[in-house]
Amino acid sequence: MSQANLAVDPHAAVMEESPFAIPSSKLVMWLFIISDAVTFGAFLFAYGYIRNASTDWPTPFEHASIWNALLMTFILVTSSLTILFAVRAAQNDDRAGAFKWTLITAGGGTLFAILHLREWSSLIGEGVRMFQNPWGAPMFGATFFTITGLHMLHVIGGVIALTVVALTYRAGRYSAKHIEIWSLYWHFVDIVWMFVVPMVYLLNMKR
Amino acid sequence: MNTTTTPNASGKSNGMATTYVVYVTILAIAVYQVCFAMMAGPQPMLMLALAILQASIAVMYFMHLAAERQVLALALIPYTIFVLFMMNMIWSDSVRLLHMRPH
Amino acid sequence: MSEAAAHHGPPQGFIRKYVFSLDHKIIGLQYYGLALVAVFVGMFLSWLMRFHLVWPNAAIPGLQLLSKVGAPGGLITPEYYLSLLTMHGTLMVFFVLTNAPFAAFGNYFLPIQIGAEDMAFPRFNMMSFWTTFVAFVVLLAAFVVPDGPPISGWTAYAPLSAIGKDAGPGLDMGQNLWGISIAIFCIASLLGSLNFIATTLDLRAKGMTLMRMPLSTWAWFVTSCIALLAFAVLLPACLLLVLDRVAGTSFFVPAGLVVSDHLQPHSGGSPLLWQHLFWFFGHPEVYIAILPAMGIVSHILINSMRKPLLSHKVVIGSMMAIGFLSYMVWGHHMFLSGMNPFSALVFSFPTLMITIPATVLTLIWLGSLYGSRLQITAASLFALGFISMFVSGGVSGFFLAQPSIDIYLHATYFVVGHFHLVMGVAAIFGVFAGTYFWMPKMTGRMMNETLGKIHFWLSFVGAYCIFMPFHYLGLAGNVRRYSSFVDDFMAPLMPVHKFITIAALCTGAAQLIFLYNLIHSRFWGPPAPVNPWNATSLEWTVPSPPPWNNFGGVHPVVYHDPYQYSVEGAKEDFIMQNSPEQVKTTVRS
Amino acid sequence: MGKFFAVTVAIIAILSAIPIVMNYWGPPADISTHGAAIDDQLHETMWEAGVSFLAAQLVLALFVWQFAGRGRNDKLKNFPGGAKWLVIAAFLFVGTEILALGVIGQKAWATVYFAAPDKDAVTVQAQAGQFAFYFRYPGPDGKFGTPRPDKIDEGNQNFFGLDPENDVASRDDIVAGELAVPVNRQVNLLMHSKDVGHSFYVRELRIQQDFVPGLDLAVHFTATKTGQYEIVCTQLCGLGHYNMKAYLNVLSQEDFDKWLKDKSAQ
Repeated sequence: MSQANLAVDPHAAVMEESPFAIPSSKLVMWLFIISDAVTFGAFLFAYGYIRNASTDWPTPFEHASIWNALLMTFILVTSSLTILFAVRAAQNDDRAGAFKWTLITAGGGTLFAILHLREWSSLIGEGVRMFQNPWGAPMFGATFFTITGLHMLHVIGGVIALTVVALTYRAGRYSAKHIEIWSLYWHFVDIVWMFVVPMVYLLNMKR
Repeated sequence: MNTTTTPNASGKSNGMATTYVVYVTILAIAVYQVCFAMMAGPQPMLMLALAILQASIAVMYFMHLAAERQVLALALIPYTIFVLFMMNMIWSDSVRLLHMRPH
Repeated sequence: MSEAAAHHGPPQGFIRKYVFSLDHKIIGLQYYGLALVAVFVGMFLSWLMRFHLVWPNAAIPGLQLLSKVGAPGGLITPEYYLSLLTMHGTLMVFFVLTNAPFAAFGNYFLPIQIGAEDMAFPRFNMMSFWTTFVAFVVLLAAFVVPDGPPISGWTAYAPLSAIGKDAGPGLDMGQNLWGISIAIFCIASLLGSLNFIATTLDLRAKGMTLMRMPLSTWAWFVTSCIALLAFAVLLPACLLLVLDRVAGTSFFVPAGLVVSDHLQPHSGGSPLLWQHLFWFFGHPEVYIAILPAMGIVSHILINSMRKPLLSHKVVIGSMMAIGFLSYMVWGHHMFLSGMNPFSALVFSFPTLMITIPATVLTLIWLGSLYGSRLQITAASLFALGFISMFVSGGVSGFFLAQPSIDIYLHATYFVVGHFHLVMGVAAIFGVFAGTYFWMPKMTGRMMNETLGKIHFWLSFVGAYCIFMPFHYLGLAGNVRRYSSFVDDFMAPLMPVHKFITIAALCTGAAQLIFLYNLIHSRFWGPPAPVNPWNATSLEWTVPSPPPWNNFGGVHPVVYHDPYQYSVEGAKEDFIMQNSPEQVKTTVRS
Repeated sequence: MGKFFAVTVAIIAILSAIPIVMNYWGPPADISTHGAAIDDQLHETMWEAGVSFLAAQLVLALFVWQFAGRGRNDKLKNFPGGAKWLVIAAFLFVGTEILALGVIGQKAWATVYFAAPDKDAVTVQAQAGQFAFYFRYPGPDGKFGTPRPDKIDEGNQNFFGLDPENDVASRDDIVAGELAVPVNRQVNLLMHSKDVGHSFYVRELRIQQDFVPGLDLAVHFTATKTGQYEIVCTQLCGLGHYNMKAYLNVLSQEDFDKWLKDKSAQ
C-alpha cells in the first residue's frame, strides 16, 4: 500500500500513539488472521458437526498418506523457518539474502501445493469426489476437499504474494516491514495446517 | 509511554536460537501426534490439545506475538478464543442428530 | 500504513474523483447512495407485500413487467410474495442497515472525527465499496433470472434453500445468486471493518486519546470489531450453501428427503448446521445495525442538549458489553428449531442479560435529558424518536428471549414487530438523524428544517401505526410469512392488516418528502457554514464540504473531551475539541 | 415543538398500551395442561415489559416537555445521583426481572420439553411435507411400520412410504389428514419431516415445534377441551406455505376410539 518505508514513525510527531505500537498494515494483517482463523474454525466446526453425526464415516488414510502429510508438515514448517531467515536478513539490510529466502519460502509453498495436488489426484483416482467415495459417508469428500482446498488456496495465494513481495522488495519499493507482514500470513497458513493434519488426516486414519 | 517504535517483534532482539528450538518442537509434536495416532489410535482431544500447543508457540515465537506489546496479544487472543469457544454450542445438536435420525 | 492519505494527492478527473475514488468522503457518499437506492427498492417491495396481503385480488398495473411469471396480469402469486419477502429482508438487512449507519456515515466521519486525513487504507476502502456494489448487483440480478428471486426468506433456511429447483420456484438460479451475493458482501464487510479498526487505533490526531473520541466513533469502532468476526462465519456458511447447490454436496441436507416426488440424492448434513452458522452471524448483525445508530444518536443528542451525557465511559462500556454479549445469544432464534432444549436455557440467559446494557444506555439518555437545554431540530427529533423506538422495540425482546413464551410467539407478527422496530425503524431513525445533522457537512448545503420536521412527524407516527399493531397481531397468533390468510382464524384480524397497509403506504410516501429534501437541498439549499450546530467535535472544524485531505494538510491537535458544551466562563457556550482554550470549571460529571 | 413531541409520545405510549390492558387481542383460550404456565409467564412479562415501556416513554415525554427549548440563560441541571445510580438502578431492576422471568420462569419451558412422556400416552406420528400434514396411528398392534422414503408415492396415497407387503407392522397403520386425539390424555407426537423444514403450531395448545429434516423430534401435550383447532405451519417451506394447515380434533375417549375404528375400516 505504501510507496516507501518511512524511516521516521509518523506517529511520533503529529499523531496520537497507536496502542499497539505496530504499523497499521501489520495490525490489519493480524486482524485479517483472526478473522480468517474464525472462517477456518467455522469450516472445521462444520466438518466436526457432520462427522460426529455420521455413522459410516470412512477412515481411509493409509499410513503412506499419513507419512505424506507429515512430509508436507515438515515442508510447511520449514518454509516458516525460511521466511524467518528472510525477515531477519531484511532487517539486517541484506537485500539479496532476504530476496533469496523469500523465494525459497515461496518454493517451499509450491512444493507443498504440488505434493498436496498429487495427493488429491491420487484420491480422485481412487474414486473420491465431492460427494462420493468408495468407503462410506459421501460427505467425506466434501469436507476433505473444502477444508484442504481452502487451505491450499491460502498456500497458493501466499506463494503468489511472497513472490510479488520478493520482487517488489528487490526493486526497492518494499521494505523489511512488508516481508515481516507477509511472514505473519505465511505462519498463519502453517498454523492452519497444524489443525488440518490431526483433524482431517489423523482422525481419518485407517484402523 | 514510549513514543518511538520499539525494536521488537522481529527476532532481532531474541536471536535465532529460540526460533530453532520452536521449529524443532513443532516438528517433534507433529511426529509425536502421528506416531501416537498410529500406535494408539487418534484421540481427538489429545490431538487437538497438541495442535493448540503447536499453534500457540508458533503464534508467540514465529509470529513474534510474545515480543510485541502485551496489549496486542490481549486484544487479539481472548477475542478469537471467545468467539471460537462460543461456537462449541453446536455440539449438543450434532450428538442429537446421531440419536434422533429418522427410521 | 500510518501515512494514510499522504500518498494520494488531490484526485484528477471524474473517474478518479467520483467513481473509483480513494477519498473516504466520496466512498461514504457512495455507500449512502447505495443504501438509499436499496432502501427505496426494499420499501417498494414491502409496499407490494402489504398491498397483496389485504387486497389479494387487486391487480397492480405494470407489475407484470417486473415479473411475468411472478405477477401475471399484475397479480402477485404466493411464490412471488415469498420472493419479495426474501429480497426485502436481504436488501434491508445487508444493504441498508449494515451500509447506511455503519459504512456510509462511518466512512465519512470516522476519519474526520479522529483528526485523520483519510482511512488507513484508502485502496481497501475503495475495494470494499465496489465489492459491496458487486454484491448488490448480483443480488438484484436475481430479479431478472428466469425463475425469479429466491423464496427462502432472508435467513435462507436449508434445506429449502439448498436442494435446488425441486423445492420450488426461485430456488434455482435465484438462490445461487443470493448465496454468491452474500458471500461477496461478507468479503466487503471484512475489508471495511479491518480498515475501520486500523484507522481508529492508529490515525488519531495528537491529543485524541481513545476516551476523547466522540461516541459515534466509538460506536463504529465497536461495530467493526463485531463485524470482523461475525461476517467471518457467514462467509463459510454461504460458501457451503453454494457448494450444496452447485457441487452436489450436502452440508445442510440430510438423507431421505422426498421433494416434489423425487428422492433427493443428498445425505449426511443437517439444516441445524446452517441455522447455527447463519445465526452465529445473524445475531451480531442486529447489533451491527443498531450500535452505529446508538452512537450517532448520542452524538446528536449531546449537541442538541448542549450538555454531555451523564457518563461517557458508561455509554462506551455498555456498547462494548452489547458487542460482547452479541456472540453468546444466537440460539434464541432457534428455540423451536429442533435445537437441544437445554441449549435454549443456556441461550436465554445471556439474551436477557443484554437488556442490562440496553437499559443502562436508555437510562443514561433519559437521565441526560433531565436539566438539559434541548434544542428541537429535525436531527434531534429523529434522535429522540430513536430512543422511543428503541424502547418500544426493546421491551418486546424481553418476551422473545424467553423460550417458554417463544413457544407461543415464535414466527408470529410479534417477532416481525419486534425486529422492525428495534433493528429497522430505530436504526433508520439513527440514519435520518445523522442525515439531517451531517448533510450540511457532507454536501455543503443546509437541509430544509421544516420539511425535515414534517418528515419526522409522518415517519414517527407512521412507524408506530405500522409496527405497534404487528405486536397485537402476533399476540393473537397471526403467523408471519403468509402470502394470504386463507383460514377463518385470521379473518377477524384483517381490519388490523388493512390499517397497517394504509399506514405503510402513507409512511412510505412520506419518505418522498425526505428524498425531495435531500435532492433539493443538495443543489439549491443555502450554503452551510463550517459549524451550523455549534458542535464541538472535529468534523465541525473543517469547511463544508471538507477538502480532499480533510484538514488541508494541517494536523489538528486535540485538547478536550469531545463534548464541552455549556462551559461556564468559555468564550462561547462550547469549546471545540481542537481549541486550546482552557476553562477551569466545567459541568461535566 | 418539544411539547408537541412530548404529547405525541405520551399519546402513542398510552394508545399502544390500551389494547393490551383491555386484553383486546390476546392468545385464544388455552386448552392444554401446560399452557397455563406459559400464559402466566406471558402475563407476568407483559406487566414488567409494559411498565418499563410506559415508564420510559412517559419519562422521555416528561423530560422533553420540561427541558426542550430552554435557552442559554436557563440553568443546566444534572440528574440527581448521576450515572452511577442509573447504572445501579438498571442492574437492580433488570436483574430482578431476569431472575424472576429468566430463571424461575423457565419452569414452563421445562414442563414442555424436559418431562418424559407418560407410558400410556397416545403415540401419533406427524409427517410434514410440502404442503400438508399427515398423521399416523400405530393401529391395534401398537407398532409403527417403518417408513421408507423411496416408497413415498403421493399419487397412491402412500404418504409415509409404507411397505405393507414386506413390513407386517405397517399393515394396520392408520393414516389420516387430521390429528384426532382423545381429551385429557397425553399425546406423544413424533415429528418427522418429509422434505424441508416445517413447523407444528397450534395456538390453543400453546405448542409450536419445527419439523427438522433428518431429525425426528417428539413433543407431548394433553388437550383438555374437545373441539376442532387449527394446526398451521410456521416455518417457511415454499410457495404453498400459507396454505399448509390441518386440523386438530380433540375428541372424547369414546369418539376417539370410534374414529380410530372407522379409520382402520377404510
